[in-house]
Amino acid sequence: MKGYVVKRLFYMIPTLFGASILIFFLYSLVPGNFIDADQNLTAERKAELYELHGYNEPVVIRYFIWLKNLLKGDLGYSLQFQLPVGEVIGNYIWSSFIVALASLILTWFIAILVGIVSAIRQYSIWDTFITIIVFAAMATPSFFLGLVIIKIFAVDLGWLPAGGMISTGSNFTGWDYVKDVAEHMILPVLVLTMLGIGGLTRYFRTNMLEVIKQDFMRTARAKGLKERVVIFKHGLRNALLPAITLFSFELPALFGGAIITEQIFNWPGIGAIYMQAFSVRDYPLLMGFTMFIAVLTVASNLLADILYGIADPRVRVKK
Amino acid sequence: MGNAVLDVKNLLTQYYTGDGVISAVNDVSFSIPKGQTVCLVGESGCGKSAVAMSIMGLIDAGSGGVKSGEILFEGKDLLKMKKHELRQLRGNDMSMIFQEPMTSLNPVLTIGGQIMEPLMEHELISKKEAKKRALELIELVGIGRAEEIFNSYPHQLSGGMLQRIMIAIALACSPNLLIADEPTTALDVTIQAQILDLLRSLKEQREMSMLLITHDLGVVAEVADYVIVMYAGKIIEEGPVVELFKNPKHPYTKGLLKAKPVINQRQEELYTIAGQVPNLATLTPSCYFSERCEQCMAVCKEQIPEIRDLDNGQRVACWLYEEVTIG
Amino acid sequence: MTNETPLIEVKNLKKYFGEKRGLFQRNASVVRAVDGVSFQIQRGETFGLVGESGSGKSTIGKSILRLQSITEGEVLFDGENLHKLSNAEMRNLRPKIQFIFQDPYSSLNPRIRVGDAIGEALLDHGLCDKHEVREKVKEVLEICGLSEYHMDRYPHEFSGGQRQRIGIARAIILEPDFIVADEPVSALDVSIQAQIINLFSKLQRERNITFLFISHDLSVVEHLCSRIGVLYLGTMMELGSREQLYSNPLHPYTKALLSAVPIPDPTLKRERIILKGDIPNPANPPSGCKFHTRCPFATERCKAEVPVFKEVEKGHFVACHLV
Amino acid sequence: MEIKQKSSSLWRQIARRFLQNKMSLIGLAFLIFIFLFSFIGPLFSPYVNLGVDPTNINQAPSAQHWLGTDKLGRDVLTRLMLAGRISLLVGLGAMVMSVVIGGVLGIISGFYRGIVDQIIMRIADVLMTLPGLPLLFIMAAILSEWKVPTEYRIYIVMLMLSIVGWPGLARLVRSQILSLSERQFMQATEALGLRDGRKLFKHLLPNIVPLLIVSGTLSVGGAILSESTLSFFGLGVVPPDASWGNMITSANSLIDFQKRPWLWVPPGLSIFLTVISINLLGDGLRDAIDPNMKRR
Amino acid sequence: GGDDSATETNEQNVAAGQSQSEQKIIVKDAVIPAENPAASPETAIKRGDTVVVGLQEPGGVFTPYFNTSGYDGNVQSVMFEPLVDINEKGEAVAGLAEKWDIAEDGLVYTFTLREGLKFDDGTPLTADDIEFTLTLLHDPAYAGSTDITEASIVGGLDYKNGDATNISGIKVIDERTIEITTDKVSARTLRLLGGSVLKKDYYGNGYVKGNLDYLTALHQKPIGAGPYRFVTYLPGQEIRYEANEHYYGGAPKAKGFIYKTTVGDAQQFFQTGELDYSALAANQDNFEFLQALGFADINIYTSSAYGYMTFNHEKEVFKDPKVRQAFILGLDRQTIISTYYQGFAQVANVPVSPTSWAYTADVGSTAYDPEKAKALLEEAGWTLGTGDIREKDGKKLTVYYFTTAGGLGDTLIPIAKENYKEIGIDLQVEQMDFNALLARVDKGDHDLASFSTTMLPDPYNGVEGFHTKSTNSTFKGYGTEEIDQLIDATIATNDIEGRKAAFHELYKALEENPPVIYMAYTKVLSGANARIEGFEPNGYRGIASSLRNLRLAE
Ligand SMILES: Nc1ncnc2c1ncn2[C@@H]1O[C@H](COP(=O)(O)OP(=O)(O)OP(=O)(O)O)[C@@H](O)[C@H]1O
Ligand SMILES: Nc1ncnc2c1ncn2[C@@H]1O[C@H](COP(=O)(O)OP(=O)(O)OP(=O)(O)O)[C@@H](O)[C@H]1O
Ligand SMILES: [Mg+2]
Ligand SMILES: [Mg+2]
Repeated sequence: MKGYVVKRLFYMIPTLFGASILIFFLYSLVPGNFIDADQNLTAERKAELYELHGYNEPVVIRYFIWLKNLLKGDLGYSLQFQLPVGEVIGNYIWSSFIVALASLILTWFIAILVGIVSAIRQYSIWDTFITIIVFAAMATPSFFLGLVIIKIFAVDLGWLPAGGMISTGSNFTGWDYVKDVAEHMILPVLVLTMLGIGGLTRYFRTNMLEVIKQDFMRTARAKGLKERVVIFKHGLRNALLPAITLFSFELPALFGGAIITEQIFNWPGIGAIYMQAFSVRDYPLLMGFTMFIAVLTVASNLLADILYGIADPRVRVKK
Repeated sequence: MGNAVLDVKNLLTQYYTGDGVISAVNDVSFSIPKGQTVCLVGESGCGKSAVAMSIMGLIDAGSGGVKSGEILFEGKDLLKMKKHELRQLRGNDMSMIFQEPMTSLNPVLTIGGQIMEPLMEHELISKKEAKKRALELIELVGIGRAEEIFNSYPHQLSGGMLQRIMIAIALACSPNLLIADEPTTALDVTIQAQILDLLRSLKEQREMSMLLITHDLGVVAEVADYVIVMYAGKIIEEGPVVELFKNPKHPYTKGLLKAKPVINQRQEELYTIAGQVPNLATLTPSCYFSERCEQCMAVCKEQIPEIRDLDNGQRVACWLYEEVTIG
Repeated sequence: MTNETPLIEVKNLKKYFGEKRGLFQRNASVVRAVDGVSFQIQRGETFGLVGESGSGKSTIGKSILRLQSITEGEVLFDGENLHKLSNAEMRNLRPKIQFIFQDPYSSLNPRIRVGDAIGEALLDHGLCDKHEVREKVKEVLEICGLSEYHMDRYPHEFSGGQRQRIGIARAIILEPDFIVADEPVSALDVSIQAQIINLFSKLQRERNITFLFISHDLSVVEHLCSRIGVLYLGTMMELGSREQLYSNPLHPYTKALLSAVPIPDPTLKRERIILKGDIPNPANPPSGCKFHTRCPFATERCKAEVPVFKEVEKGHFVACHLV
Repeated sequence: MEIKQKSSSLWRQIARRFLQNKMSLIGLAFLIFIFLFSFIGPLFSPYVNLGVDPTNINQAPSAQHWLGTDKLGRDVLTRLMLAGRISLLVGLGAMVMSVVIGGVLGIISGFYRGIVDQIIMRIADVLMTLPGLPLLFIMAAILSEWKVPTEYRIYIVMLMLSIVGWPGLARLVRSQILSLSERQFMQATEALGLRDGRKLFKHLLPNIVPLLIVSGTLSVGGAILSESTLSFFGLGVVPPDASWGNMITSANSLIDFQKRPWLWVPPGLSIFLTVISINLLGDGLRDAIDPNMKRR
Repeated sequence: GGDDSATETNEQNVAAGQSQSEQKIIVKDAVIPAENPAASPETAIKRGDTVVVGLQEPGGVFTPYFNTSGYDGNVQSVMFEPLVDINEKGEAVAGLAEKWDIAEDGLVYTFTLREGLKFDDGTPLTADDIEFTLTLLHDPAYAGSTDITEASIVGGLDYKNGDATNISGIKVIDERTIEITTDKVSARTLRLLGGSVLKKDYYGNGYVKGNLDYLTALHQKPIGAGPYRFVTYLPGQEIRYEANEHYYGGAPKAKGFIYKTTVGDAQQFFQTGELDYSALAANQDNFEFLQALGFADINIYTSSAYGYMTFNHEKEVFKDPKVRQAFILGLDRQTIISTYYQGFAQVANVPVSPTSWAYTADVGSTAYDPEKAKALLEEAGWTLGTGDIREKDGKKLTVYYFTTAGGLGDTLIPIAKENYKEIGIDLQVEQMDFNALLARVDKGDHDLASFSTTMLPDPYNGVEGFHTKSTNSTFKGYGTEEIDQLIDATIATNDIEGRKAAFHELYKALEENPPVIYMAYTKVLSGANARIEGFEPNGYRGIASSLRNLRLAE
């Protein structure tokens, strides 16, 4: 096991190396760049700036410079923000994270419950109802869902703020601050949850449908366990195995930001910033952030494999 | 029988198959007196497990269910019971050992956890206490290195070990009624003897009643008080063990006893009952054994024989004996 | 014993379980499921393997057929080391060597109808035409006491005994040369059991099939097997012909086993040798003779010294200090 | 014999079970309807070749325009039908592609393990490190630079959607396969010496079909919608062609939401009903192949 | 005097709403006071004298001349006032500089600062600060987007490229006076010189020629001399300011000012009172929306930018002005514009907005004349071929049109396709994001491409790209010596009347030899919560010039 983990950690190196190549060269293929984006620049000025930013070097050389800096832990310098990329990411990522985390918890909680209930009551009214809701949410583009939610809860009912992270101009501290942020979080979290819940619910439902027919569920019932325990301990434990993989997809997403939702709710998150960086071609920021997510992705895939080996005793990690 | 722990009356249990509905248990009635062991024997696929499952109320509604009849456990009809009442009985007052231990244990939970569950559920004891009891139980069913077994997963154990784990789980809460569906098939004879001794002592000390399903006539002879022989979903013969073994009435029962190889009496060819079990989905009103019966008569192919009492406490459903009594 | 090469030769087979798994179970102990077992099976004979539950019988069976990797030792099939064959070679050999699983239910794919499950290997090895398969499957099913209408059902729709017969049907339909039958009749009522046993005998007679027959039912073993090995805690304790073993058991464990066989006669009560003492731990087996903790005749020597597996008469081996 | 032969065919058995399921028949019927609606429907519309009509913009549904007109005075019903062609092809195409690619790679990777697994999974890792949207963005931008004709581009986009989509499903499938491979019935297939192909497709595949169905159904909706996201960045369907996604997207203000429901309700409903009928169909299929399902 | 025209426009709007088929109606610039100021949401009222305005997320570089994002420019404009400001007609007016003189020869500029000017930290603002600012912009390490060399200050290049330790053309006369000598007459110089002023002993503290890295530490700690002082920046959320009591005009009455980050549509925030001011996409829907709110002071004004579709002049097809003219005449711009903007834009005829002093309605046509277009194409040798597409020398008249997604394009594309098809042109459309568009136009992949200018402080900015010397790749291949001369003439003097004439002459020449298809002059629709008075946005400076007047309504 330990050997396996070490080996996999070792494999991360070529994987990330491959990712860095792919990321760098893909971005370098994107038409447009930061300097050209400023239409007011004169050609001389552009030429000067090209020189200043090192854009005149061949791509390969630039890649190695970038890689060298990466290895030193330096993600680069954002053209747009005139700050180190790490700092820019740090400025926005945590607000993305709290929303993502809240909606992750909510999504999983609801999806598990709903998935299970609709599996054990397959084809009941409840199951049908849930199915319809799930697919309705799924058939709605996120921006549209966001607009509708804002319209209902912020504009018409006026219950909650329409966007932002804190009340404009407020100087809350301590609990008041937490409360204020929490209030602003509700709608984006709601939207993210609604968007995420559909798929997950379906997965849990199928997994559960597979599991409840198994003999060991019968044994659990024969022990006189409460139905709740039968379902949640015996059923869910097995149904959750495939979910480990699903869960590993969430980890990078926690830090990835939600582009459209953040834009609609004016949430100061990395997703919106990422999009903005894209629109001005702030490549150092784009690449740095993508690389950061790449590391998370690879790490969480590794984690998923390890966890899977632990959670399913039948799957031994083979050498 | 006033002191019957279990009283099954006219049980009809059906399964849905691709060919249609089959009556796996067809109008079966019997009872188990307190402290007695009733053995259920019969052809493979004749509905023994179905009887057990019906009593436990564990047939998945999607694949079939009890259609009619009564199952009185300590006087109360299990079929009319509320879910939570039944639940409190299961694993506690009555428990079951399943036939296939491999698939009956949860693959992702440890053995120990699975043994502890009924203890914590019904005896309301602490986790620590439950663990102690679980370790005892593992020892009790004859597996060494209890501590290690406690922490292992089902796939790490041999078939016989799993079967004993199933036994341990069923015995955990000292049930009044134990339904054991072929509990010793995977056990070597010494351990089998040990387990049977254990069951016998429970029966004697705590007046535990037992419904034992087995095909091992040796086991039947050793532990049963009363034997029921089933064929194609119906009871064809029953009676106290001594009588039945000494003087089997039904041709099928006779065949069974003949077919058993016995040590030190080796023959080149074992006796078999010729023919096949009829398709349960396409039964006609007849004696279901008639096709294979060496003493088949015309009436056997036209009418279902009723089960009736013989004077020595035996009961049999066979036209041979109808005639005798009529005549 | 003849001079020709035995069909199966197992040499010093070892299979240890419990390579460290789980991040936190660092020091999980190693279970020596099979600990240096050697025996031979001649062509056309039925070799019986009996022994305590958990003593490694299934493990030996699976190891012989390379359904598991082994820790040490050799398994020769017709002189060829099975564990050294390439995957393709092994696959070609498979139809000739079959396994009947102890646990039939879990060895059947829940989503494959049993008719297909039984017939597929025929198709896959090109042993049969597509349209003939159904006929053949039907035939085999009937031999095993099942009928054609069972073909289109799924495994969960069967009773325990029926599933066991499906497992048997699946193995014999390939007409193999060698079958490892791991408790093939344990869940069968006696009449069907008799049918199956007769079937095995017939197959052996007519097609000279070789069996490794693992069972607890000593009466069945006596009936079917010409030579028998007695296993205890991963080690062979006694090995001999049927007559030698049943009429002249030498090892105390064998004796205990034989005395424990239940007799189908409720009026008869018999003296049994009761095995007492601590049940040993295969991860940490007792020193000396592995059986000494439960042996009624154990001496100091048994605790200290591992008995050699010696031939006491022709073809009768035993590992016991007392003989 | 006739009858027996019939009942013996696995496919017939599945088909029979499937046909017994009313809900999935409804799903199937709706899908057929929506296909006819999209591919044949426009033939019956008087507005197919009519272009922009500035005198008629944003009209509410009426006798002439059953679903009203859009911001350029075009008939919404006709556009809905034409949009359906693209959205359905994109949705179903992406589903088939992603399920096939993801499923096959996942199965292979989980089954063969070792080096094959390592290679496939590391590729998956690398692909997964590229966040979907920008990757598509980049690739689409490149496509445009390569002057791929606009009308084909959407199908290439579809292809890209599934290229981006496979690692997720592949990992899911793989983990299921890993678990299944440890089950005894797979050991049994080994004992029988079955060919890998049979092990993979006859034994493992049926056990992951439910997963594939869920993932497939989800990906239809996902693809139809993300197609509109691509259009949002100008990489999907190019005006005046329409897709359901971009029909909704073009009604992207609160005012349209409130005042002009005919702009977004029809495409929204179309996506919804398509996705849900595919799901019903999938459920029916799942149940039909599920040996445990025997509702009468 | 906005009030009179307001009622008038109001009626116009109603009319526009009623008959959309009547296409020529164009909404006039107007200020329409709120009908029901009391309807203002509580959120807004509770905020008291703090004003909140929406802004896209800035880049966080708040030092003038160093920002890369236009939004940073907005952030700066609150706390930095330029020496020379622009009014709503695009004319130069006094900012920090009370007045300026341009010598007869047009080469020497003398700026006189207002009396008692102070930075917002209370320290005096002097001519030294201006000198420092201009010097800094000449620094070889300066990487911002301002190209000060266009001002041609004497000695500037020596400083930038040579060893000079100062710029000889800049002379501080006294605390309030600075004299700058240039070596080229240009009407643009005034704006280049008259920008924001950086405080020397803050931004220049530690300055060594050739190294500006130290400045990054100051980007988020600006010190300016505008009406508001920077307080704090919460990335992604807001930028807070407070009234600057050192401001020469006195601290604004509204004590607090906040730029709140909003992305895209900000309607909902304005509606819920979270914003006090918001500019919306100008169209009838949004106008009605603002009106319905009741509490919005609506301001409609015309942007100084104009939209256009450029030709790829390097392509053989467009070498012939007749073809270009045909493309213009063959496109029903009026329908496109009125369908999309619903009266909130007008078809452009010259490369300058009607708000500018340089605008003229007499030049250029907005007509749609497909017949004439056909004739012109025939004349140019493009004759109808198979499939109703014109051909010349076996080449089909298929043109690739690049545009960004969304916005006007969605309306333009279908109509343009139809229009061009009618005159025998096959229009192929490709959408892409703006940056990709720029890059590909730069490469010359396009035939036609849509653009809009940024705000044009000077009409020269609207035509400079047409110059053959211009390196703006959008117009690569365009231009003649004659047009170059005409363009040069527009900045050859500082006299407005003279320049006007020069522009009109240029515009005429451009009509004959069109560089682009002018599309539209768009309006900006803005709403201000009636609780705040003083917002007077214009097409040149947005709200920046009016910030000093913000106050709570009584
Ligand atoms: N889930 C099911 N669906 C359909 N038929 C079933 C199902 N379970 C069992 N059967 C059928 O019901 C009959 C009775 O099965 P049961 O398991 O009770 O047999 P049994 O007497 O226990 O046999 P065995 O000794 O082999 O275990 C058999 O013919 C079997 O095929
Ligand atoms: N996968 C495994 N991991 C760890 N231990 C195992 C595993 N499989 C078997 N064992 C251990 O190996 C020993 C032998 O098991 P095996 O299944 O061979 O016994 P057996 O002789 O077939 O017993 P039975 O008669 O009960 O089937 C047991 O102690 C068991 O716990
Ligand atoms: Mg059974
Ligand atoms: Mg075994």
